[in-house]
Order: sequence, then structure tokens, then C-alpha cells
Amino acid sequence: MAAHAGGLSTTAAAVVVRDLVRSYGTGAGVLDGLDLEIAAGEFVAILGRSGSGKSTLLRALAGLDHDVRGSGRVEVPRNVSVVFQDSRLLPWARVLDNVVLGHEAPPARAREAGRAALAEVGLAGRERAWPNELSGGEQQRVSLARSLARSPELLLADEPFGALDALTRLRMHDLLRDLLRRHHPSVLMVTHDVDEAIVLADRVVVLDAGRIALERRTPARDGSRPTADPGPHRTLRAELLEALGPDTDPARKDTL
Amino acid sequence: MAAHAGGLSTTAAAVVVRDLVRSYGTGAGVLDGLDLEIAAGEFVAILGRSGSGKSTLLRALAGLDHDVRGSGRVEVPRNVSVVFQDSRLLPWARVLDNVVLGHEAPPARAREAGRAALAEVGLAGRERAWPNELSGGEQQRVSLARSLARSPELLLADEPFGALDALTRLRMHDLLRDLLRRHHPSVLMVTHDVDEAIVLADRVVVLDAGRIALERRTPARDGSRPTADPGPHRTLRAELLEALGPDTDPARKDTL
Amino acid sequence: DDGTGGLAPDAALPTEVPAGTTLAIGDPTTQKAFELAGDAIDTDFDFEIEWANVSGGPQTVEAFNAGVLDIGAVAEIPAVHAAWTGLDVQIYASQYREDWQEHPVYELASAPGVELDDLADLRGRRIAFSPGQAQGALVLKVLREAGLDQDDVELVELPSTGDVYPTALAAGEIDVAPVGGTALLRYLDSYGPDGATSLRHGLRDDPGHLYGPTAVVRDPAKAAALRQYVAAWAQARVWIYEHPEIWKEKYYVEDQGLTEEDAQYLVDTAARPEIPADLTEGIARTQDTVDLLAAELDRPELVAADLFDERFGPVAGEAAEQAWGAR
Amino acid sequence: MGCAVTAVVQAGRVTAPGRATAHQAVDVRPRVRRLGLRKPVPLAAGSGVVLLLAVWTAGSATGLIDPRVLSAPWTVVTTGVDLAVDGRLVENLAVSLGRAAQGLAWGVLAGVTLALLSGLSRLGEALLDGPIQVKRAVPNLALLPLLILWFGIGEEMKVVTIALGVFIPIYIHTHNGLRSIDKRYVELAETLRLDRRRFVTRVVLPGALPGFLLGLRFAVTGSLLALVVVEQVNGTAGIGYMMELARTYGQTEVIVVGLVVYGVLGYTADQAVRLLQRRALTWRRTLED
Amino acid sequence: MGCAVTAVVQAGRVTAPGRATAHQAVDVRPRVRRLGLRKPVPLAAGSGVVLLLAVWTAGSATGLIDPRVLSAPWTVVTTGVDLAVDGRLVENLAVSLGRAAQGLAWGVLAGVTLALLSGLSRLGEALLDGPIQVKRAVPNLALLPLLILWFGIGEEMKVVTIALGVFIPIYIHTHNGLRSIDKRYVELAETLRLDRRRFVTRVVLPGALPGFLLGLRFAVTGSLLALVVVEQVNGTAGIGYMMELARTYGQTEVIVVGLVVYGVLGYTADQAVRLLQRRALTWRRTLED
Ligand SMILES: Nc1ncnc2c1ncn2[C@@H]1O[C@H](COP(=O)(O)OP(=O)(O)OP(=O)(O)O)[C@@H](O)[C@H]1O
Ligand SMILES: Nc1ncnc2c1ncn2[C@@H]1O[C@H](COP(=O)(O)OP(=O)(O)OP(=O)(O)O)[C@@H](O)[C@H]1O
Ligand SMILES: [Mg+2]
Ligand SMILES: [Mg+2]
Repeated sequence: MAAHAGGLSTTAAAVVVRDLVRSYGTGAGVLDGLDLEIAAGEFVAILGRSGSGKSTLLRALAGLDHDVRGSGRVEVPRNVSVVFQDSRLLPWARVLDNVVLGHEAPPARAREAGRAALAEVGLAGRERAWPNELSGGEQQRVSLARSLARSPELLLADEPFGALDALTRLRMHDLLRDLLRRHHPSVLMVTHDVDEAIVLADRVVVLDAGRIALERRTPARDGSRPTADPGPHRTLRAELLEALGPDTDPARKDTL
Repeated sequence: MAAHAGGLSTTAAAVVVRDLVRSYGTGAGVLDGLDLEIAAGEFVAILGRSGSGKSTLLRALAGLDHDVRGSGRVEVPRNVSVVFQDSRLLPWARVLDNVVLGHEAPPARAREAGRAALAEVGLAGRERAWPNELSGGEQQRVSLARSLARSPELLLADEPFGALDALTRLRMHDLLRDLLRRHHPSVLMVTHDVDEAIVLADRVVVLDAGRIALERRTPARDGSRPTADPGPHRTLRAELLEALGPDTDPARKDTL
Repeated sequence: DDGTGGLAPDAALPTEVPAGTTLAIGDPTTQKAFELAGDAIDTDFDFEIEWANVSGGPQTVEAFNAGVLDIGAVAEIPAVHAAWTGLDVQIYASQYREDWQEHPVYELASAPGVELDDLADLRGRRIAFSPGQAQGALVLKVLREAGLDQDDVELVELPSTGDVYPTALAAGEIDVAPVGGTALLRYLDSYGPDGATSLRHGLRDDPGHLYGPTAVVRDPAKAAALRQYVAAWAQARVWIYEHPEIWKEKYYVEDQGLTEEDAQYLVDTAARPEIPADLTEGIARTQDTVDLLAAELDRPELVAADLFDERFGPVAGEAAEQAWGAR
Repeated sequence: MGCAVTAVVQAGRVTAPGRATAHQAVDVRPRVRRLGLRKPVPLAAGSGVVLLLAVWTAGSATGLIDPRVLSAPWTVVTTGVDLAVDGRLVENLAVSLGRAAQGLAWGVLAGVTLALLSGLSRLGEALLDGPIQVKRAVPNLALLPLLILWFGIGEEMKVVTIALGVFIPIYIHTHNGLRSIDKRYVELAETLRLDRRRFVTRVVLPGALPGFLLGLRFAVTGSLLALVVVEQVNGTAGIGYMMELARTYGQTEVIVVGLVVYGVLGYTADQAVRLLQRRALTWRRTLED
Repeated sequence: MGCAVTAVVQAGRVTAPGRATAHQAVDVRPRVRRLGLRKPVPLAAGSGVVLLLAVWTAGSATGLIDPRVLSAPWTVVTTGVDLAVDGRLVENLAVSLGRAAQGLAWGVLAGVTLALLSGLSRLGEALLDGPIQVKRAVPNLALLPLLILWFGIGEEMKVVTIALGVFIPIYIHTHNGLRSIDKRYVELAETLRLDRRRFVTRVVLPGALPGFLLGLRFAVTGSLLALVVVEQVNGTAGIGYMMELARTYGQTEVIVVGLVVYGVLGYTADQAVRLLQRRALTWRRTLED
């Protein structure tokens, strides 16, 4: 351990992952010596093929893999909030109760905050619905509202917009930026949308073969990220797609 | 009923939906007089905001809404296959058993077909895994394999690629095209990806306020769909996005 | 063996009941008789009674063990079994039936179609047998009387609870069973037309005892209270016999919920109680029963006299005598 | 309104008969093989019981059922009315129901508490679960002497005995229910940093509720059945006492009245719990819906 | 190997103590409040039972437990050994277990069949469920005369009585289990056009398996407990008969031997079913994992 320990304690990173190894059952390691640091307030997006271990990494950071074999060093802030890949609402609790579950504020204030968060994700009036009376995208938005109503130091989001249409997704981007502005959490977000990664994150990493295969800062930008110069955006996009799937036909990438 | 009945029986459409009304509980109708026809062998993509009723429509076509209030006329072929929005694998059946569940062929042949379908979606070797040992995208691919291993007359797919990364998604597009070539089913696919809709479908419809708000043929194309002229593609894309969300900032659409 | 340092087993019974003495008694019929008789029975006790609706062998033994009962009213067998269990008990008073031949507790009921004219007909029969109960002991006595061995018949172990015996008879699963009271009446009523009969065995099955843990009578206070209770108990026996109408109406019909006919039958077949002042004869008969059971059921020998506290005999006997006289 | 439309089933096309209410209200849906259950027909639920009664009545009337074995329904009714009129039935029932309710309350409390203690910690499980399983395996009859020793022969012993019978199904079902809660919700609770209390009230208890309610169905009938045993000991009133008395006097028809009362009580109580089940579990979408 | 690393917990940062096995094998994970259960400690499961035995032994040794009420463990052991040596215990046990197994087999068969009939169709439910609930509510003791009448007092009656007791929990749990199957899987089965047979074997039975297995836990102990009742009737062998005989003769120590045998049997059977439960339900990810 001596090799890393010294360095770890002095870094200002909010998240430090060193030499992370995780494997399920007897198979090959899903994560195989992964290193990652996230600075306080930094927004990192992860790309990676289906099954490459993105959720496994997030679960390791959230401390949810007690029983998974592996080694490595993981340091995270105390106050972590997770948006799961499935929306993971308690089926027996109504929408608002799901949103305020475990909220630190006193009940009345928490419910107020929850109601506001629900309104923000476009679900005002659905507070008393049961989760399974919602459409897929609505469930995902409730799960998002649950995270937005809190102020974590680290937000781990596993494809938080996967079930949303393009325009609802844009609105959710705004909400996320809002949260960033207010509380400056570090963010690690899994997404399958390369453009989304570029638009939202400060840094994009590609997970492959159990390690970070590529790591790129996104073009420097001011508050209004979307108006970035399309030039560097294009190049980065191509590079990321290349890293994701070296064997695919480049002609197709354009149409995506 | 006289108004529609005559027309219905004479049309060659595989799917006929007339005046479809559906509403849950006491709320306003989710579907409110929707009309839709799908010709035999036609591929229709539906876009629509989260909660606009896309899944509700698919469920109506699949005959799964016995207990939902509503009226209208729905005619579908006998042999319908559904890819649900959630991947909906039986948790107590291993992956291969899930894929061959209800397969018409004799067991050995069915398992052969299932194994092949699993290999096609990139899950060779995972036949004996339990569904909840799979990543989100892997589950979705199993569910896809289940549909690919059959030969339906109508395929209803509810965001079948939502949890897949860009490149796995491209591979799945190929598989879907393959299925189309072999069995010529009619397809109704929900997607949130406008480009995907344009690239895959013969026709794209936008669902809004309980009806088909916009309906467009995609640019004529030969077998190699992706190489279509980007010109009409762009225009169509802008038009569809406009129909989806009239209130959004057009500057952002470009970055998506 | 009175390690309690209390009243010696042969000391004279004390008559002074100290204040605050209580007896926990499981003797429902006496309780009811006290209630109905009013002043006719001297129930002006110097102690408190805690009534419990507990009767029969197993229940009283369990209650004795738990220390929640001082006296119980049972038939012949429980005291013997209690002794075999290791529970030290004493019988304080006994009642018999003066006209026991005409008023047996049980008769031998036969299944429809089974000829039963005398005890010899029992040979080869399937007979219901409940080892721990009075009916079980009776079956053994009957067999001995008939000169039969356990091997000459087929003893079918059946609990005598509820209507199991009549049902098993009716179903033809057994040929003979000891049945008594209203159950016999109803059985013969129901299945008599099908050929069911009953046979009187001509043996004594009439003993009834008041008994309790030996520790109770070693306590001088309780012994004195017991003395008063035994006297009243004897009077109650007589009173019940002499007031069949009240007993029928207030006890059988109102309290126990019997129909008029059933109650009438019970009153009609009620025997004249015999409450001896001298227990010697009863002890001898008990010894006989003990010997039989010990031999047949492979239990240790027991001296019956050790089970009886003969000091109470005269108390009961005199009280009964007075009650008869008061008529 | 009411102008029925016949089914239009063409080759290779599935529709279903609908009912045209007006020009707009055609309702033609694909006819699919339903594997789930249809909506229950109101009152139909009782038809099995009604049939049972009918068979009993018919059997008794035709003499196929020997009245000496099973009293005829009318005998039972008249006996029941007699018992009701002279007040004994009602009085006994009231005493018994009071006892059963008390035992039930204590048993449920104990069962849930122990299930939580043993279900949510390995220490609790190690200490509690074994003895409870042993208790469950041991015949109640054999425990009675011990219970008399500890709790006497009065009301306390009766309530304790009932509670001891009741707590077993509650414990097992609640324990099993909470142990079956989906791991995903536990993970959610962990990431939301719920404290134990909230974890129990928001996740464990509602998640175990279906199991608990099933246990309650057993507990309710169990509490009633236990009366038969406990009221044999020093009973002076109660439905169990009434039946025991009838047994000693061989009053078949009173026993059958008791059985009918038991049947009615048990059936009603069970239906009540199932109603509660449906109410409390509206969030579920199951085969039944 | 074995060089322990102490926890590094800095302000605002969570790590946990790890164990360095070598340069590469550091394992430092975030320390989160665990709400789920840890891995079970092997053998610890028995500690509650061991404690119970210890209390019994201590109580008997100090005289706090009256040997007339509850025999001392050593008395039970010697009596047990005596009974085992003269062969009575083993013989009685063999007879009883055979009976219980037969009753169990029939009861399970009947319970599952009826649960399917009543669980999967409204007609079946209407006809079957009511009478079964009524049967459940009626005291078994009261049924004994009827059973004697119909099935005699021989082996048949004993097996039938056991089966009648067993089928109730199997029925209720299987019924409840299958009715609780997630609607989504039923819909899946409908769209896959599964026939009834496959629907039952692939969806209903595996989906109801957790419920069934819980029912089996009750059924197994139930079948053993029923022996006490049935073997009183025309018994000549069997553990229930042995205990009944001991009761009538007041052989407390034999009764307690019986109770211990019951405890051991019941506990073992229950553990076996729970093992089966774990094996058969590996696909589940629950609070327990
Ligand atoms: N509980 C488990 N048991 C066994 N294997 C597992 C388990 N969970 C995940 N895996 C495997 O580990 C690999 C990584 O899974 P993970 O969920 O991290 O992928 P992912 O990158 O999130 O994929 P996706 O984009 O599809 O969600 C996959 O191959 C998956 O099958
Ligand atoms: N079982 C239900 N009970 C009540 N309301 C429901 C139910 N199912 C769906 N709804 C509501 O109906 C509307 C349409 O739902 P539907 O699932 O069809 O949307 P969708 O277009 O598929 O959305 P998404 O893209 O988010 O999946 C939503 O507002 C949803 O909340
Ligand atoms: Mg994932
Ligand atoms: Mg949807």
C-alpha cells in the first residue's frame, strides 16, 4: 500500500480510486486496476460499452459492493447521492414519499422541497401517484427529483436520462446544471450519449477492459455550455466514438 | 361504428387503429381519438414526450389493457411480439430459458435458435446467467434476443435500445434490419432518438395530446439505409424536433 | 416424611381456621350445590374459597403441580396415577353409590349387530381401551371378571374424549366400549334400532374422591379449612340427591345447557350417594384396583392405604348422616 | 347504447366483440389469450360455501347424511336459535372473542417485534430464531402443563397460550417477508443514509407487509382455534367451553352449532384480513389485478 | 499477507480499514452504514438453542426447575438412551416418520393442485376457496369423529388426517404466492402466447415457489405435530403414541424425551426446508444476501 498511500492523503481530489479490481464469481475481472480521481466540484462523464463495468464502478464508489470480490482503494466524500440505472422507487410509497425519503430536513420542509423538485421535473400534481402508475420516463424523473432535492458532495448518476425524450432531457440538463451551480457537488455520470457527455461534463472518460482507456477534457466553456464552438466538439466526439468501438464503421457514426 | 367499419375491412393495413381512447382512473384521456394504420411490412417509429402515451398505445395494440377504460377499434395480426420498455425477464429463469420461453419450435431447436440469438446480441456464454446478474444493457439485449428468435407478423418495440451505448446500438440496428429482411414483420417502435427513428423507420409519427400530431415518411432509401443523403435527413430531423417540443431553444437541438 | 414441619399425618385435625386462610378448589358440582342450596348447607366457612372449574385426572394433576389448586374432585384412578407420577396426594373423602348395581356409571355398549348377552361374549371382541382413564381400568376389571386375558380380546387404544366411543362403535371400528351418562342414552336412542345394545357389567365403578397434594393437609390452617369443607361437601352430595328438580333445572338445564330430556335422564339415573365414615372397605377395593392395574399395565406396586387420609372419614360421614336426618 | 356489435375476426387479424354505445364509443380490442385473472364476479366468491350448504341440506333431507353423524342444518339452526335466545351463545361468544382478541393483540406484537429483532440482525437471528423454531416444533398440548405452572389456570394462562400460538405465524411470515425484500431497496436505503428507524418504518415494514398479512390470516384463525384447547382448562364460559361441555354430554347438535359458528367466524375473519390485504397493498400489480 | 492497515478517515472523506495482502491487494472501501445483513457466521445460528439448553441444565441443577414439571436434561438423556437402546424410540420414530411423510406427500399434492385450480380461475376460486377457508376455521378435534366414520381407525385415517392438516398451509401459501406474481410477468406470458401448461410450469409455479416453500415449512412441522393427535387413536406405535402413553402413566421424563425428539425433528426439518429455500431461490437478491 505504501506506493499510493502517501499521494492519496495530499491530493485535493474529492474522489480517489486506485488500482480498483472487481470481479463477479469466477469470471475475469470486470474492473481491473482502474485509477480515477475527481476533483471537488468536477463533472466527469463515463462512456463505455454495455457490460464494460460502469455500474460496477459506481456501485464501488457508493459502497454498495460489500460482497463483491476485489481490492483497491476507494475514497469518497461522506455525502453521496446515487441515481440508479433502474429508477428504483419504493413501489409501496407514493411518488412524493419516494422523493422525500431520507431527506434531512424536517418533514414539512422536506415535503416542500420534494414538491418543488417534482414540479421541476414536470410532475407537479403526481405527488400521490404510485410509482407503477407512471410511465418509464416519469419514473426516471421521480428518481432524478429525489436526487435534486438533496445537496450531495458527490452525485453518482447511472444513465439518469436514458428513458427520456430529447426535449425532456434538455430540461433535465438545465436542472442538473442548476444543482451544480447551487451546491458544487462532484459528479460522476454514466451516459450512452456522447454528445450529452461532451455538453455536460468537464471531463469525459471511456471505460474499457476494466480500466480508463481514454480521458479527455471537454472544450473550455462558460456558463452557457451548449453554445460551444462545434469544431473541437466534433473532433472530440469522433475520438470518443473511436475509443468506444474501434471496430465499427465510421460512416455510421455520422448519422448518430 | 358505421363510420369506420366499412373502410376497415377493405384496407390492406396490418394494423388499424381508429379513434382510440384510453384513460387511467379519472384523469384526462391519455389517448384521445388516435388513428393509425401500419401496412404489412412497414416500419413505423413513434416519437413523443415522456408520458405522452406511447407505451399506452403499444399496450393497446398488444391487447394488454383489458382493464383500462376506453373505446376505439384496434385490429392487429394474430402473431404479435413485444419488446417491453423494461426488459421484463423472468428473474427465476436463466437467460437462455428466458429467450426460448414460449418459442414454438421443439425444445432442442428452440434452444439452438435462442443460443444463436444470444450470440448475435453479444451474449454468447451468458446462457446460464440469471437475469439480475446482467448489466442494464445486457438485460435489454436478452429481451431483444427473445424477440429476434421469433418471427412475428407485428413487432411492438418500446425503446428497445434505450440502455445501450451508441455502438452496441448500431449492432442491434443491424440485427433488427436482418429480422425485417427475413420475416417482413410490421414494426411499431418507440424511440427517443430522432436520428434512430429516421434511420430505421419507413415512417415517423409524433404522438402528442393523445393523437398523432405529425406523420412523415423518411427519405426514400435502398438497403443501405445509413448512407442516405444528409440533406432531407436534416430537415426532417428539425421538423420532428419542432413537433416534439415547440417551446425549446433551437440552438440546443443542434448539439444533440 | 413431613419435612414441612407441619401437621403430623396422625395428629388430630385442628378445628381453628386462622384468618386469611384460603382453599383453591376444583369441584364444580359442589360449588353449584352451595349456590343453589342457600342455608340448607352450612357454608358459613371461616376461610375463603377460590373456585376453579377444573376436574378430571390430568387437569387436576397439572394444576396441583402448578400450585394453583388445593383440592380436586375425581373418580377412582387419578389419585393412583398421580402417585405413580411421583406426586404425593391424599384422598380426604369418598363417595360411593348405595345402589351401585342398579346405577352403574358406565355400561358396556356394543356396536350395532354385536351380540352381547354376558361378559363371556367379550371373547375375541375389539374393545375400546383408554389406559389412563377410569374407563380403561373398568375394561381391565371386566376382563378379569369374565375370566379373560388381554390376549383373548383385542384392546383398541382410543381416547374416550367426546363422542369418539359412540362414533367408533357406530362406524363398526370397535365392538364394545364403556359408555355412560347422556352419551349412552343418545347412543342407544340413535343406534338401538340398528341393533346396538348395552350390557351391565355388574362391577363397582362408582368411587368418587376429593383429593389433593399431601402438602395441603400438612398445613394446619388448610387442614382445618379442609375439615369444614369436607363436611359441607358431604351435605352437598345429599342435598343434590334430595333436590332433583332444582338440580335438573338450575344445573343441568340452565348451567350445563342440557335438554330437558337429557337432564331428566341424568336425574332419573342418579344414584343415592353413600358417604362412609369408615374408609376401610373403600381402601380395600382401591388396593384391588391398584393391584390389577399394576399387573396389567406393568406399573409398580402401591399401598392404597397410603393414599387415604382416614381422619376425614368421620367428618364426612357424620355430616352426611346429619343431612339425611334433616330431611 | 346497447346496440351490440358482433366480432369481426378475419384471417390473420384479431379483433374482439365490442359494445357500441354510440357513434364514438365502438370498443373493439384485440382478442388475446388471457392468462391473468378476470375481474371477480361480485358475490360469486360465496358460491362454494353456498354449494357446501346445499349439499349438506340435500344430504340431510334425503337421508343420505345420517343425522346421528352430522346433524341436519335445520336442527342446527333451531338449536342455534335456542342457544341464541337463552343468551348462552352470545355470552359465550363474547367471552371467547374477547380472549381471542387479547391473545391476538399480544401475539401480533410479540411476533412482529421478534421478527424485526431476528430478521434484521445476525445476532438476533442466532439467539432468537432457533428457540422459536423449537417452540414451533413442540406440540402445544405438551406445553400446557408448563404454561399452567407459570401462568396459573386463570385468564392470564389462556391469553398467553393463545398469544403463543398466534405469534408463531406472525413471526415466521414477517421474518420471511422482510428477508425477501428486494436487495435493491436496501441499497437505496443505504445510499439515502436512512437511519435504522426510518429504514424499518419506510422500507422493512411496508416491504414485509404482504408477508405479515398472510401471517395474520393464520394468526386470526389460530387465535380462534386455540380457544378449544384453552377453554377446556378451568373454563366457565366461551365457545370452546361450550363445545367441550357438549362433547362430554354427547350433544352432537350443539357441537355442530359450535362448528358452524367456527366456520362463520373463521371465514368472516379471513375475508376481513383479505380485504385489509387488498386495501393495504393497492400499490401492487399482480396476477390478481 | 496479514499486515493490517488501520483506517484512514479524514474529515469529509470515508474510507474503511482494509487488509493489505501485498503491494497490489490493498482493499480500502468506503465505509457506509449497512442496513442489509452481513454474511451469516457459521454455527452461530445454533447459539440460541444452545443457550436454551444451558438455561434448562442450570435450572435443573440448581433445583429452580421442578423435575416433576420438567425433567432434568440428564434424566432425559438417560431415559432417551434407555429408550434408544431397547429399540422403542427408533421403532416408534420410524413408524411416525413414515406416517408423517405419507401425509405430507398427499397434503402437498392436494394443496398445490387445489391452489392452482382456485388461484388461476375465478370459477375455481368461487367453488373451492370458501369451503377450504371454512375447513381451516373448524377445529381439527371436532373433525375426528367424522374422519373415524369415513376412514376408520386404521392407518388410512391417520394419513388422511395428517394430509388434511398439511394441505391447508400449502394451499394458502401457494395460492397467495401465485396471486402475488407480478402482473408484468403475466403480461409477458400473454404476449409470448404461452399455453396454460407452460404458463403454469414456467411462470406460475416458479413465481409461487417462494410462497410454496414457506408453506412447506409449516406443512412439515404440521405433519409431525399431527402425529400427537392421530396416534392417540388406535395407536400401537409411533412417537405420538409413545408420548400419549407416557402422559397417561405420568412418565414425565418420557414425555420430555418426546418433546426433545420433536424439537430436534422440527428444527432439523425446518432447517432442511430453509436450505432448500436458499438453493431453489438463488435467483433472488434480497435483504438477506
Ligand atoms: N451480480 C452480478 N453477478 C455476476 N455478474 C455481474 C453482476 N453484476 C454485473 N455483472 C457483470 O459485470 C459486467 C459489468 O456490469 P455493469 O453493470 O458494471 O456494466 P455496465 O457498464 O453498467 O453496463 P450497461 O451499460 O449495460 O449498464 C457485466 O458483464 C455483467 O454481466
Ligand atoms: N397504470 C397507470 N395508472 C395511472 N396512470 C398511468 C398508468 N400507466 C400510465 N399512466 C399515465 O399515462 C400517461 C401515459 O403513460 P405511457 O406509459 O403511455 O407514457 P409514455 O409515452 O410511454 O412515456 P415514457 O416515454 O416516459 O415511457 C402517463 O402520464 C402516465 O403517468
Ligand atoms: Mg450499467
Ligand atoms: Mg413508455
